[in-house]
Amino acid sequence: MGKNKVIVNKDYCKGCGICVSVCPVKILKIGEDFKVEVENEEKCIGCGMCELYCPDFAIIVKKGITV
Amino acid sequence: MYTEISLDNLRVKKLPHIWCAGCGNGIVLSAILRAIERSKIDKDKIVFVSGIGCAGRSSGYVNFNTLHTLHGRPLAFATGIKLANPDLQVIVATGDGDLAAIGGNHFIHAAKRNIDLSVIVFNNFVYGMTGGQLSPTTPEDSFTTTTPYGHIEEPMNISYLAIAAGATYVARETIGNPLMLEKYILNGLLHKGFSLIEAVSSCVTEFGRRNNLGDPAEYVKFLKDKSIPFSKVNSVESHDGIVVGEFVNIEKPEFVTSYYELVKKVAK
Amino acid sequence: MKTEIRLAGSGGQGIILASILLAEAASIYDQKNVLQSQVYGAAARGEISKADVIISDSEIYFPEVRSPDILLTLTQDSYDTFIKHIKLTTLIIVDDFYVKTIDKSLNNYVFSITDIALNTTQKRISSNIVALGIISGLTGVVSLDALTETIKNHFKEGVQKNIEALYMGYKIGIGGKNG
Amino acid sequence: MKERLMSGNEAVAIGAIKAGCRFFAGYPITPSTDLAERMSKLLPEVGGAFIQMEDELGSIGAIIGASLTGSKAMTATSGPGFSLMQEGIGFASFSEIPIVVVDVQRVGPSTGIPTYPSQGDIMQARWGTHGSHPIIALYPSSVKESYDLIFTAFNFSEKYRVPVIFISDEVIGHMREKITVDDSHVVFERKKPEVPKEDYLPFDSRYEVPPLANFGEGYRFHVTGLTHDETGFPTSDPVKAERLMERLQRKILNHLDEIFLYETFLVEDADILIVSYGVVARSAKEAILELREKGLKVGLFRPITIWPSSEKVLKDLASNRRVFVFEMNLGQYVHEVERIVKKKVEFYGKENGEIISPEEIESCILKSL
Repeated sequence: MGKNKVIVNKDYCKGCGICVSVCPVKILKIGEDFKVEVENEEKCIGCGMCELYCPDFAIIVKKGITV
Repeated sequence: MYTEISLDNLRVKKLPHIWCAGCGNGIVLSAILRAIERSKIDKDKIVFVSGIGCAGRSSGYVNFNTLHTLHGRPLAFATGIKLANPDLQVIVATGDGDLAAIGGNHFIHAAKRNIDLSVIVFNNFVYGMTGGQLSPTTPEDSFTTTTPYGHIEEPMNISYLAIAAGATYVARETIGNPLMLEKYILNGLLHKGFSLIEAVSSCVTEFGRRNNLGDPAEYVKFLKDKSIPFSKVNSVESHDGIVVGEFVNIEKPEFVTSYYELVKKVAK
Repeated sequence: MKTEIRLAGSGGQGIILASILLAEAASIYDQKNVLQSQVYGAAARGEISKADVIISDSEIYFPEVRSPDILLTLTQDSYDTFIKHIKLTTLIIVDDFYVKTIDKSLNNYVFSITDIALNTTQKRISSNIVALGIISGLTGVVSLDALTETIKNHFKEGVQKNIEALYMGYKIGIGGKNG
Repeated sequence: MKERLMSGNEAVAIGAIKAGCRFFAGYPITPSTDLAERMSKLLPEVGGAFIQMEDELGSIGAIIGASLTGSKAMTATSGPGFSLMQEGIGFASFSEIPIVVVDVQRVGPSTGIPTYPSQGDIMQARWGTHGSHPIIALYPSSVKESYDLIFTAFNFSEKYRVPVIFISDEVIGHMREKITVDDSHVVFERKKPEVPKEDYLPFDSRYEVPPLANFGEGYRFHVTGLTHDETGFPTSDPVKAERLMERLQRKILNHLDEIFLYETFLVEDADILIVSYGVVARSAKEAILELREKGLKVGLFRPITIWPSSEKVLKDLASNRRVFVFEMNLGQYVHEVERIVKKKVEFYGKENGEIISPEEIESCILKSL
């Protein structure tokens, strides 16, 4: 079983925080640059809610990447 | 994840888009692109038509044949495209003002013809691009820049109007449930006839700010919480919230097909 | 040589059709320069109906008939209206079935157009064809052959009946000229 | 080769089909309705599409959409409908989509007199839509010319990627004359791109008239009514905006030799030049013959291409001649004539439903002597 990966494109992110609110394991936050940041990525369950709700095409979740 | 948006279908050089932070339009467009991906339609045959307003800008970001038309007229342009070349899959992205106010007549008649167009209306209750004026769907008592004392009219029910006019596929979902929204859009794309998917969206900057919905995340949650399944009320309308679901899904003769059957009969 | 013809009656009498047949006969078969025009709109639906045909050996510029050389009137109303716009020499063809009161000082040619139509085709509507025959016989502005060909070309049914009506009109037209 | 008697509107319909028109969208309005009726009969016979839209806003939109799929497309209307179509005409001008709009003029303003002629839409044809847009407007004065000129309208539209306004009037549209319907006309087909799909620029400024791909052929380009760059995407860069504007003007004005069509009638020895067009030019010809009987040397300049006008042609014709303009409005084209000839121009006009008669023209000229 690999790790899940949350890829954030900071060029697209406008820091609205919708992803933060829908993440069930609360691993996303808005950073000091007003863009989304991932904390404790290892906790990610790969549900993809952040990707689905992101209005800016700024998040892609890759599930089960083997390192 | 789920159905990943193919970057090939986005004009990535045009991103980030012009929509405000937290604008629901991006969630709707994302659902449209996932639905297109799942539909397996030939991308070169897709013509993505839009009108004027925030929703109208969506055509600039998707990598198909795209046409950004005049205010209220996307259905008229789309009608010409579909009738002139029935092989094309014509998708229309429009807003509540674009479709139901200035374009209201085209909306009624396109639905009445049951012409094979897939129409997704980004309904955010307000004119966002021009700075937050009332739209046909602005809820009663809410505040906009042209209803500073509160709105005195009842809002228009776009789905209800589509049904009355003769649309053969009508569904509504909010950005609070993007997966279902995607599913309805997919159904609409695959449906032969006039399909109308009412995507209830958010406008944080112009509507939310004046109506206690200024936080994007809370706005999404609000729409989700306000949603009432169609199966529960069996009505397109409810005073308690936003009825969501698939309202109509029927087969009826489609305009362009009928037209070319007629041509076959009379062609010399 | 230029002849201006005005056909007038009431909507439903086939005035417009008669003007088109006349124009077609004169232009396509007689090879003249021809211009046809008609009244559009509400006037064409039950009220006075009017159509003009200009037939000329040379090019026709101004498209309107002001004072016709020939005026056909199939109703009293149209008679009363259009004698206001004629010249002294205007030849007026009148159907005595509908036009009862005429100005005797004018150049009237009175025929029983509707009666002849009824006797020939048993249809009142054929009076327009009878009238065309009369115009041809009386004035020679269009040939009988040209009208015959036009009718053959134009009608799908009742060609023979219409030609009969045309010939009857032509005969009394010739008679009218001589009498 | 077949001689037929037909109306001006009918000649436009039949000519349009022969010119390759395969799409018509329209809304009934007198005196253009019979043109739509004729198209509804003819188009299905050749496999083309006819649709009666819900209004003129829809009609113009539909033909622009159809044209983007490669179809030659037309609509027909009259004053009030022409007003509604202006936003679409602006769109087609700016995004360079070939369409033909027939405007059979009737008395205005507003609903006016539906069944009577006028020439009140001359300025609307030029400036009805907002912004500095290019346009071509053609105006026949006979049934035969209606037939011939509709080919020209489609050819110019396709060649220059521009909306062509085919102006007519109630008289020309409804009167019947003999014409010969044949296949002698040259038909121009739209230039298609020859570059690889990924290199295609729908508004490539290396061309005066960039080739236009059809929707559905894999080019996936963007069309907008917003000011756009060569790629077709919106821009607010003044330099790019100016480059586009400049090319739009140039693609028409550099080709006046081909685009500017006109007729002269007895001008060689004329001391007096009448300027009139459409149905009034017919009255003028009759008046000129009468005036010449009276010993006055009068000639006619009849612009067939109403917009754009050729300064050179008109200047040359007007030099050393007195100039009279007759038109069925209260002064529209006369402003263009005055602008060009830069001297006193005498004007007579009316918009009351009557054609300006040869007698009116005669008396106007005789009185001025």
